[in-house]
Amino acid sequence: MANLNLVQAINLALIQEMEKNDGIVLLGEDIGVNGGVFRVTEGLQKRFGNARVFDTPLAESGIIGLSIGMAMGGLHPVPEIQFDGFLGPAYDQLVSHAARMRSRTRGAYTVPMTVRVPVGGGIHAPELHSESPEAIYAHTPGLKVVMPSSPYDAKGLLVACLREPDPVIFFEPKRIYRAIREEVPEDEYTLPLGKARVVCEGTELTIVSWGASVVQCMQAIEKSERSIELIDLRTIYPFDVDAVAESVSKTGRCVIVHEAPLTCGFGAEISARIMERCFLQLEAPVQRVAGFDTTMPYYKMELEYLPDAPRVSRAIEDCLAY
Amino acid sequence: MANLNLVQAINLALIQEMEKNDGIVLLGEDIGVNGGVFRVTEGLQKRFGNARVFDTPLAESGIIGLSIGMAMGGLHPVPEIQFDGFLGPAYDQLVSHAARMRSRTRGAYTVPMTVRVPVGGGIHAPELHSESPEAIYAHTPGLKVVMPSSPYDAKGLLVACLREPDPVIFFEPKRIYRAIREEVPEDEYTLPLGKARVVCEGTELTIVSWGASVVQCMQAIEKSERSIELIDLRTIYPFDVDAVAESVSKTGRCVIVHEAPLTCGFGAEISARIMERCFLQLEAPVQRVAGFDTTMPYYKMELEYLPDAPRVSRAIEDCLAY
Amino acid sequence: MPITTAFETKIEHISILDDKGNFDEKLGKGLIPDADLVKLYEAMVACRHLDEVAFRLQRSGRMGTYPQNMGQEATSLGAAYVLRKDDWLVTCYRENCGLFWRGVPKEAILLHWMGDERGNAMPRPHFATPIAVPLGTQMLHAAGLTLAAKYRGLDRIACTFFGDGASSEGDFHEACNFASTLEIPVVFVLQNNFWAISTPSTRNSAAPTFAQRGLSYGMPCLQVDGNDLFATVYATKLASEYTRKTNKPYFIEMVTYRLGDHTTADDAKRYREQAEVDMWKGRDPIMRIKNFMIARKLWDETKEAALLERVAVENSEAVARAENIATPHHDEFFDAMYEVLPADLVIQRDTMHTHSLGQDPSQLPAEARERAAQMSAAAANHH
Amino acid sequence: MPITTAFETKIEHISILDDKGNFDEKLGKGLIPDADLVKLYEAMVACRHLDEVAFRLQRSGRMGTYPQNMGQEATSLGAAYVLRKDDWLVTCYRENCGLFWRGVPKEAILLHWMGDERGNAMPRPHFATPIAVPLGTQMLHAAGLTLAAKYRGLDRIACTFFGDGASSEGDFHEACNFASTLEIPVVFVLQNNFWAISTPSTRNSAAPTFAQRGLSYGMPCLQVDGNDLFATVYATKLASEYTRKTNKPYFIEMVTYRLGDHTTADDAKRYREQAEVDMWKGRDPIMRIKNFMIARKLWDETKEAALLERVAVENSEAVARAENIATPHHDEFFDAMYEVLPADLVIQRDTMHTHSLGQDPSQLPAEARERAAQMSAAAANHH
Ligand SMILES: Cc1ncc(C[n+]2csc(CCOP(=O)(O)OP(=O)(O)O)c2C)c(N)n1
Ligand SMILES: Cc1ncc(C[n+]2csc(CCOP(=O)(O)OP(=O)(O)O)c2C)c(N)n1
Ligand SMILES: [Mg+2]
Ligand SMILES: [Mg+2]
Repeated sequence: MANLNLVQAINLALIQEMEKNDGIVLLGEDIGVNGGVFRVTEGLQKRFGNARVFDTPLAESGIIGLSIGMAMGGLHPVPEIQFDGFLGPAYDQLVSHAARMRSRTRGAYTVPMTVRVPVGGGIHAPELHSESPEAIYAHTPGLKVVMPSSPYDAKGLLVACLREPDPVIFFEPKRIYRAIREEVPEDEYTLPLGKARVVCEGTELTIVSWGASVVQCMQAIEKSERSIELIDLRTIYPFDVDAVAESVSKTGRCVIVHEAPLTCGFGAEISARIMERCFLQLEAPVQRVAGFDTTMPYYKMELEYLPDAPRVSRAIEDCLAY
Repeated sequence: MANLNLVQAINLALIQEMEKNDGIVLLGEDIGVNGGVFRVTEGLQKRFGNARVFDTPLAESGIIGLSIGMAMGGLHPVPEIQFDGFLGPAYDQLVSHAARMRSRTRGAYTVPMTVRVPVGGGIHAPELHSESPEAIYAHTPGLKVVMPSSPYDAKGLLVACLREPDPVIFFEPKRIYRAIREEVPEDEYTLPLGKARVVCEGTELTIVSWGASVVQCMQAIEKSERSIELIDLRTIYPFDVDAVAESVSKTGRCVIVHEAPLTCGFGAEISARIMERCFLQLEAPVQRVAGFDTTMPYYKMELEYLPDAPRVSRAIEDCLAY
Repeated sequence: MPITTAFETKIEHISILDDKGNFDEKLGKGLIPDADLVKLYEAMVACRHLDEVAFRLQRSGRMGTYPQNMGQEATSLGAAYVLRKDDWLVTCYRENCGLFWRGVPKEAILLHWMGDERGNAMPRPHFATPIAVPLGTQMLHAAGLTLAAKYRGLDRIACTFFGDGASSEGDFHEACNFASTLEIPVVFVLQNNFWAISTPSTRNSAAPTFAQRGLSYGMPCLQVDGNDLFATVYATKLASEYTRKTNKPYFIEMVTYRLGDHTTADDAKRYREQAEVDMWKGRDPIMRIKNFMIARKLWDETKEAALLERVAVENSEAVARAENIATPHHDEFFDAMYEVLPADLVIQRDTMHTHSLGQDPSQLPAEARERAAQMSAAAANHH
Repeated sequence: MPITTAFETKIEHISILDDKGNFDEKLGKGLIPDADLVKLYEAMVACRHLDEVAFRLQRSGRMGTYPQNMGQEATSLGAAYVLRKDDWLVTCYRENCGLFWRGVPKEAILLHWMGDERGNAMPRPHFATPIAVPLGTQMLHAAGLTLAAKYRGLDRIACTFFGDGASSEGDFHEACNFASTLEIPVVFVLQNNFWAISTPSTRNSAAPTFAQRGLSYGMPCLQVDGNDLFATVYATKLASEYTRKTNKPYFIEMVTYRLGDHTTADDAKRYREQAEVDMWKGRDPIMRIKNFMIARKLWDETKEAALLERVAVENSEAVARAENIATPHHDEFFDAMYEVLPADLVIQRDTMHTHSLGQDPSQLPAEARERAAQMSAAAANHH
């Protein structure tokens, strides 16, 4: 057991799985000597050598396309995309190939790979370094999408991804890379993909969130006098609709919180599912606290854009008052 | 007034606007001599010359990136992407630049352009020729997304797009390119973006759809003995939430129909909005009839995948029975 | 010295058996043993015949859009002939001849174009990837596949094919650059057939050759007559030996011509002159080998007649195998999505013909469930 | 002839004023009038000084991540000096010196890195585009901008800058290919500074030069000493004259070196040797011109001191202008989205501090509205 932050927990998960499975190979921009711009892969090239941990040319489609080939060839590549905003050039390889290869070949070729991507805002970064594109990939059948919100979860979920036979995008909320520390077992454990975590129980209202927003939700809950249940999705696709439906059936009210723009964000899907599953139990419309339908502003105004605890509190109040 | 199909209506809209505005320039793969693989730009190169209608190298990111520059330089480019599935390589230029240039420069640079893309399934085409990616771009602030379902609408909407000061993706449902003919005025008219059309009025249930699915919805409505209102969104973003809310407030029930996969499709957003706006009027959960959360199958099974009239009928019945 | 030379290079063009029947003994002698030449010829004839069969299938509504290979048989065949059976062959969609040589069943290719994924699932015994529809993307996979082999210590290279048009895609550049900087043994073969649908190759490159696309990456580059089987064999041999030895990529432009329409959905008469097509008919790769073999007494019209008969039988058997496969069940496109199907997809799969999406009947209030059942029954009677 | 030459070429390297002070009179004489040289030198010094100012601003929390230009001043400056004021200058993020020469206000650049879009809205009087963050993407815009000008019959070219790393992106390839096949007059300038963050340039190209990236497209290619202002001026002149005359693109590699960290968020000591940095300090573009001018009696230490004083004042005024701009209002990031804001965005903008998203208070039932108001009031008291 060690007290680790998210970066360290991910680093540890990589080391431990790489020790076990020599098919795991890491690649990306500046992940070798430099250990990645967030130092997530620090020390790994030294430890595992240049063939297992290597820098690529600066080209994201190339990184993902190469990884797809490596996965088809029997490895489990772990490409890193340096920032969320630079998934864009890799979109086509992810959507047209990674997501389809198994289906296209009826299982003759598969693409086991874990794409690591720092995600989200809040670190005063330049343009295109603060995006939240999870809904885009949740809308792409054939991929899985994971986003941890704590060091413990990060390790357990990442290990699960590294053993997955299908492609996963593992989003790492960079805002909490170093903001939270917690006890993380040295021992091996996995957290199942597709299972949500009930962060705290409550009876009056359910909050559903994921990634760094979970922290804002906890702050809002601490300030509230009402009994609120918080569900951290952990996996965006496939998402744990049962856990959400069960909770909302109990509380009758729900607030969803995410950083991505409102329209067609993953909150929309959750809201739609809640209606389908809990219609007769719902006492108020599901509320969404999300990024606005604008481009993520440059950092001077990013805190105006990002959902924060006061906005979550207001939604809780509005929803409870309904 | 002429009896035109969708292809002809678009061709006519292009001709008429190009006559008026010499800043409109068409580019894309095989749009010149060949008139596009669907012949939508037939005759235009001959009419307007090689500088206004030209073939590009085979590279979609290049087509959109070049168009962005042309738009920043004062023209209104109309790039064609040959098939929906090949928007993928252009994703980054659309999302990282076209959608952001105005916001990034606080209006100093803008990107007036109309990206034409044949969309959707049902024509027995090979892989990646039958996709419905509208939700992806509706989730991208800064773009507008339009999809007509008839020749009349196609002309009026396209003319509106060609006069828009912001980038629009104009999806053309290829399944009905030649399947429907109707009277289309020669005279100039536009249909406002962001306004839905009530295709037929009804009191018991509202169907919301767009593109080629509107046709399946009409078939289902014809077979039904209930009083059903059909709303064709016409514009996906910004979408006419008022028209939808008004209708559902009246009927209390809603079915949404689209070809794209269910999860995080645009139906999710509509469903969430309906809950937000019509909670107390809703008598049944909003139903979604959509593509399944699988890759669009090769054409032998595409009709199993695509929402058809019987599936819409079943949803109507289920929703009314609730 | 203010002006110095930073880089200097020369790209060669190779032709061994030209369209007039001239044969360069120095380069060509012993390159292809006679017995092999006969087999290679037969393979080209069989491939060409299947093109015609497929065309007729499409015209009679038994197949969807199909891209004929006609005229380009010697390019992929030359490569497939040279490569080891465990080297990767990563193709686009106009390399049937090479794939068949490799052992890919003809019905696999037919099924693909019949809109059936099961074609892609058929045995690819010799490291051939499925047909790639999104242009320019598969070369990166070739690099990845080979890098995986290299990582595992295997002595395996890849040869990847793509068109003059596809070489305009950004992924082409990234694949070449990854292979060269990461030292991955890939032979890149650009098939320049002068057209990308209606777009002439001059719209996809303003350079005098496509071969020089490889210079950007420091690769050795070569241009060959792609309608000359001897030349394609020669080039692939040179390239594969180099790349196998050095772990570095090699770039080949094979100059050829698409004799047919782009696909069955295309009408090439809209954009190109018949004279051009006729000229290229005179450079047909199959005819060239036939004349060569006849001159060397390896072939005659009796053999030709027998071959055509055999090919017709084989091909119609392949069509029968493709057409006689059971109608697919809709479960298939669900079950192929993930190794373990997520619960929600299981529901979608199992209720797609009985329930609305997202409408799990157990969620309905009892009376509504009742009503729904009645209405369904009524509707079933009604329609 | 079985083996013929398909393509043959040579790329030259140009250096005029080298790091030892040697000056090639033949190429260099009259290239830059003395008065201009002084001004260009002053511009480089001012740019270098602003780098230091920005570094301190970042370290003291008054600015976000900032990429220093140090060592690369002569590349973009040479180009900006040669270009006409209505030629497009389409840059990445390490071309401050050229942008300032163009007349882009320093506070525009500072504001950008202070996380404020208003920096990009500031006057770009001379056809300069905003800093491009997604690497490799802006060269396509350069081509589009110039094509629009050509379409309008204007005599205007573009010069676009990007790094050795950025040249690995697919969009780089597409931009070069579009410019050459569509005959768009663009000068492509690859700044090879040997590093892309921690990635050495050998990981971004395996070729002996980056200049040869242009051969793929049939462009004329040139490599120059990018720390030699005379050479960058010479090359841009050659290229811009060619491209203006022919409507065809031209490719230049400028060899330079990033003397500082990649950005203020980077620590270059992690991945490169001090000895390498020291060697390149000896090749500093600014020092070279200073020594040259001193030797020609165009400059002395008195002038230097006066310059430094002036620059310090100017730069702190620019910082003041950047910092004294009014705090932005959140309306700004809504209002900038579309020319006419969609109704839904108007609601989001106007209710963002008072209501939940999607919760139009008029939709609440009356008693709930009442209760919500009370709770809000209570909450406001509580916190
Ligand atoms: C990314 C992408 N864009 C567009 C298409 C549509 N398309 C199919 S084939 C073709 C032309 C291909 O030309 P080339 O690469 O020269 O190959 P050829 O058909 O000549 O063998 C086009 C534009 C596609 N399949 N993929
Ligand atoms: C598409 C994209 N991928 C990754 C990044 C992150 N990034 C910023 S600068 C940089 C290195 C750039 O190297 P180079 O092009 O050589 O320019 P230099 O910094 O050396 O001037 C990287 C990887 C980015 N901005 N855009
Ligand atoms: Mg071709
Ligand atoms: Mg660099």
